[in-house]
Amino acid sequence: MNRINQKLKENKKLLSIYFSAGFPKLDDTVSIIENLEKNGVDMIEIGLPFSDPLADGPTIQASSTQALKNGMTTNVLFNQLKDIRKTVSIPLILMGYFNPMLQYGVEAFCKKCQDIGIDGLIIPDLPVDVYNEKYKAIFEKYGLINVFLITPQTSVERINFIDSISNGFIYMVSSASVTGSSSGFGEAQTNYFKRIADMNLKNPQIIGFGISDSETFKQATKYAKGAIIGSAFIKHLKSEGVTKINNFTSLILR
Amino acid sequence: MNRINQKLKENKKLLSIYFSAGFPKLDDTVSIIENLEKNGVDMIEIGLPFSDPLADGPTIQASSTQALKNGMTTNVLFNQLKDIRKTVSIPLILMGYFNPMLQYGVEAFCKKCQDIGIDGLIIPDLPVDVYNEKYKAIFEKYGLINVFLITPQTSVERINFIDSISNGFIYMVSSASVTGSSSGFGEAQTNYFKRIADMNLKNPQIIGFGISDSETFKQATKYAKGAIIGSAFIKHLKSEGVTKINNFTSLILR
Amino acid sequence: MKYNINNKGYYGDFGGAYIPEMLYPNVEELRLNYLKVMQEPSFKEEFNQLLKDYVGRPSPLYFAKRLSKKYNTKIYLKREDLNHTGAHKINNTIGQILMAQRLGKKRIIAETGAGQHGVATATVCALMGMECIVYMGEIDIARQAPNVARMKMLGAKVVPALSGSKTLKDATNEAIRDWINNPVDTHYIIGSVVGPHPYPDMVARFQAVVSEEIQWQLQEKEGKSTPDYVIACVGGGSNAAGAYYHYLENTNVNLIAVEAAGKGVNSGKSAATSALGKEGIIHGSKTLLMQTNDGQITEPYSISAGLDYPGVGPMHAHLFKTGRAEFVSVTDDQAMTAGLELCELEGIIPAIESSHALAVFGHKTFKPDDIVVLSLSGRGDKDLDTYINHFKL
Amino acid sequence: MKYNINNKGYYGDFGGAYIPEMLYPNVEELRLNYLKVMQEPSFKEEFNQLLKDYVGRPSPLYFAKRLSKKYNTKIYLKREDLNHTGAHKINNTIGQILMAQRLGKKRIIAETGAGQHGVATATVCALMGMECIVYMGEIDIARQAPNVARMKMLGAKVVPALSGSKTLKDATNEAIRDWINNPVDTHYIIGSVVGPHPYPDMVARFQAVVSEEIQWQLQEKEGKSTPDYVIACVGGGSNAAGAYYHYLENTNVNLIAVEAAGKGVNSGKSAATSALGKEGIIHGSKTLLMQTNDGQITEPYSISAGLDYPGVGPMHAHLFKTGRAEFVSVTDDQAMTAGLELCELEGIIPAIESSHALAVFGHKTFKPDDIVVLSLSGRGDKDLDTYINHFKL
Ligand SMILES: Cc1ncc(COP(=O)(O)O)c(C=O)c1O
Ligand SMILES: Cc1ncc(COP(=O)(O)O)c(C=O)c1O
Repeated sequence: MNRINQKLKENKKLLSIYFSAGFPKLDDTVSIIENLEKNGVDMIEIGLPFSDPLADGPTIQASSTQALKNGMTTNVLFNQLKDIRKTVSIPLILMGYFNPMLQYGVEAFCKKCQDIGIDGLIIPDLPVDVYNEKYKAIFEKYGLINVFLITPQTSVERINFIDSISNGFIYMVSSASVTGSSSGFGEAQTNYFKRIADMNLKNPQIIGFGISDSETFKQATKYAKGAIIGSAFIKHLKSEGVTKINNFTSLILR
Repeated sequence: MNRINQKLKENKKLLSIYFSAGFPKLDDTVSIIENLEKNGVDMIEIGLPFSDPLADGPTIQASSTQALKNGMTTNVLFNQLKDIRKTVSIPLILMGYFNPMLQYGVEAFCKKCQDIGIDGLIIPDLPVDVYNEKYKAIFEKYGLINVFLITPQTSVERINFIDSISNGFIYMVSSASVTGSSSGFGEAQTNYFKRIADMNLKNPQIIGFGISDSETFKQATKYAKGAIIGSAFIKHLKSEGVTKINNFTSLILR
Repeated sequence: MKYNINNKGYYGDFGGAYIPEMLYPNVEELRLNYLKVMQEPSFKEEFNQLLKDYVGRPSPLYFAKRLSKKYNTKIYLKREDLNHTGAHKINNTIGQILMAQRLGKKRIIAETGAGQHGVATATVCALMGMECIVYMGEIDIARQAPNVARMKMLGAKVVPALSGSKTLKDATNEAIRDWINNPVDTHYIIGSVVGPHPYPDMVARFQAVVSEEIQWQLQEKEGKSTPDYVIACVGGGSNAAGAYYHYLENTNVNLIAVEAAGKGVNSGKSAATSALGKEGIIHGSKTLLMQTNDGQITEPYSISAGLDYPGVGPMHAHLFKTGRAEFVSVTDDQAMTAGLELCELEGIIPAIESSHALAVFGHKTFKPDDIVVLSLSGRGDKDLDTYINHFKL
Repeated sequence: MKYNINNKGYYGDFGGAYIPEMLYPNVEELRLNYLKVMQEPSFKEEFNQLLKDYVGRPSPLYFAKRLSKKYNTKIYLKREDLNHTGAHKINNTIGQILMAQRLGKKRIIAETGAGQHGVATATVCALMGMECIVYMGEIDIARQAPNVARMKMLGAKVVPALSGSKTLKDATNEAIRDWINNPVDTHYIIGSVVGPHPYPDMVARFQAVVSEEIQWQLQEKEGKSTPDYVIACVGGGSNAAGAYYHYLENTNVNLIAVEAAGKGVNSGKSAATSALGKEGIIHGSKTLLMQTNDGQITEPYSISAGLDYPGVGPMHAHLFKTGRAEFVSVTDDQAMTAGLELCELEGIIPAIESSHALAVFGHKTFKPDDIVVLSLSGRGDKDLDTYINHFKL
């Protein structure tokens, strides 16, 4: 069973962390992952940096740009991760834009992920229908879970459809917004969280965008299986460096 | 008999000098006139300065502008000249653009000229036909000779017409050009001088534009009754002042 | 023909050709030929073809919905701003370059204020492969820099006029001086309905295409070819002459002429000729002009280079004296505000000249079903710096 | 329909909607409605009326006599430079603003490179009284200053894009981010035939008026509605799409697409997508783009802000791959020289984008009786400084 599905079965709220691979330093990737696991994080999204990350806010953009300047490429990342399963056992998800995967070759990319021990992919700009028609078979062949996003504007029919073709979790965007933009959740968002929770989807939901501290983490996980923190963690990495990850996670999980 | 006609009867080539009234100093007018007569000049064109002297070259323009700045107006000029006939007996011609005369009132202007003892007018932008229809009677009533211009481009018919309505001399523009622009006469110009001389007009011709020294004066007066110097004299006034007019005239008349 | 020119070249008391003899042959050649040439079928054909394919005529008659709503009347904008080079000036330069060719001229000179006429002249000279010299006041060179750049691109030589107020009047003086010095192969393309006869009439006839189009465009849109009002700014008066032309003798059509009041009609910094001017001679024509008691021409002022002129054409002097047109003065500030309003309501950036015409809506009330045609004589691209500085945008 | 879009939103292999879920509702709403809305009589009527009275269409098809003589062929210029705001871009923004109104949107965003699309968007927003935000690369803000001033005059907010190459690509990223953040009341007016389906098709249809007019204009002038060649520059590809549209399936008409080679195709400073690009995804569309082996989008370069884009629209990717269109690359220098030549021969200052298309005449020989239509996509007023500096005029 895929590590993601296993993790989702655990009877706890899940903390998932996103970071851009190759930031702050090119070779920080593995140590960040190991540190995150060590400090109680349940799942990790490893961002494959892209030159034109149009669904990302300024913090993630800047970290991607820095990572690319540092020399990050798809090959470099795969190389850094080649022994990751010797030390890390939590689910690892690669998150990135579709073009670099396309250039690598989608099948080659998926195969490589399987070889390394990647459990799933999040590709914001790969549309559900294209995936369904052209790539689903390949992803499944290599045991990869593809994670889809929903937003407050996603229609009920579409949520149901996405639920039907998902086999891991649904990435629930807290508000229709690029990452890192809101602070704290208002009534509109909690209503939306409730609305989705009440749909009793077959896939659990993990909420992302706008989770930055223990309070927003608690608010989100009141309704969902877990939550993903991205920008807030990258800001921490930027100011505190790789060695003090426990300072960050302990604040969230206290 | 008008002083101009009298002068034209003299058996000599005539030197006529133009200057802008009120330049270099506002009150130089009378002394310039007196000095010119004293130094053998035959006839004087007193320029009434105009703000937009479109038939004049840079030197005369600049002197007009300065004269206006100095405070020259039609009334000021008439005032300066009121006793001129007590000291000066050569023909005096007022030369100016039509608008200031129009504002003064053409008849009032002419009357004033007569009172002072002005003998004629040169108004470059008063067209022959308008003069003929509207103003001829007035000019004649006050005993003023109106002087018309011809240029190398003026047709034979028009020259004949101008000759027929003139009763003093014809102002023969050496080349179709604003004042002060050429230096020395070429073949085209001497051919033109000859051509006009051969027409045997009833009015004598006096050549203006481009006369600057004894050589050009001689060239011009070989074919015509006289010549007019403007820009060159104003340049002299500007650099040498009012008191050394003899230095200028002696160079021309030597 | 009460308001149009008579066969002696006068509009009532105004007009004529008060020119030095040096200009006589050229002006006379033009006077004798202009009507004949304009009536030649080959001239008409070439003129109309270029207006259509090169200039982009007909220029639209645009019903300005939001502006009309704001002022509770029916406002149509005659879009001369959409012409090639961005103003009505090109109608005239196309006509005159064809005229110059037929008269065998090889060299073209022009004066310009806003630079629109200079650009329009440089343009037709490039089109016909003729030499082009444009005189422009030093102050206007500075405040209409984009147009200076355009003239250079088009291969024209721009010569600064350094005398007097260093604006349009002085550029005109310089152009006339050039013509005097080059009497044989040069044609002077005057940019407005000013100068000696036959210029005012010739330019008005070339610009008359404007009201010719308004007639059929209004017929299409309103079922009648005559508006209640025609509004136009007046520098020399050519866009107004074009917009009025076919309505001159129809006194049911009210004509409104807008002059630049600068910092205020009585501020001493103004170019409101009808309010301040007297009869006199300027640039070869008997007309109204701003002058001292002594007959010296006054230095005008307007924020708009194209209206910064101390005279008006003789047609306009006549329209003023007879009361056929209503003359309105608009200050710099009023014009700028009206210009910005057009940007915001209609998405059209007008030339500051045209903004003066637009300011009439702030002055005068029209009836809800009045049909008001306004000559939008040019676009404001040349004026961006002036607008931006004025409003500190 | 070999060369037009299929019912899945693809031109051959290219197109589609590779967008994050956050954009799905807006894009899907548009996809479901755009054809229906465009076919509504009231939409058509309003669109056509505005194109005629506000934009000034039809734009002339001008036979360029002196240019034709120089290159010994028959050259017609399609004069999009004469449109209101000075380029073809307004055809599309008029269409999209009417679309946005019908979809109940209140707020408009746009990206711009040369600023022409930004100005065209600001213009229609002013016309309709809607809020307008334009994203523009910091470098483009500097090199297209007149257009920035115009947008301000028109009341738009210009937001600088500071990331990446600070040009059109990055402005597009920022606009998409804004749309993601404002999913309900905002319409994104994309300025070219790029972006997710249905944008490329919708924009092409709004621009198709260009070749629709060319057809009847050529019929009038040449007695046949098809030219031998249509030449257009390609940034995203909208002016080309418009000029090709009605000829796409008629292979007797040769299509020539001109890309910016910058300092040379292989200089590392270029925007010649077809020569350097590979298939991939940019701004929501599968197409050709300049990228590293790794799939990172390359920072393009061109002296022309409007062509300084690392991709082309999916239609053009398809025209390239199928060989339906011939793709030519033109360097900065070649374009600038061709632009100045048009000034000098025809009195028309072209946008530097359009100058790229004009440079084809220096590359390729046409037969004396070939009919060559060139899309003169815009005027060069925005580029005066660049020209003047380049030629040290
Ligand atoms: C746009 C525009 N409108 C009006 C004028 C004023 O000239 P006229 O009164 O001859 O129309 C100018 C002169 O340059 C101009 O450029
Ligand atoms: C005048 C002009 N032409 C061409 C272009 C390139 O765009 P497209 O390829 O979409 O026509 C631009 C873009 O700004 C432009 O302003």
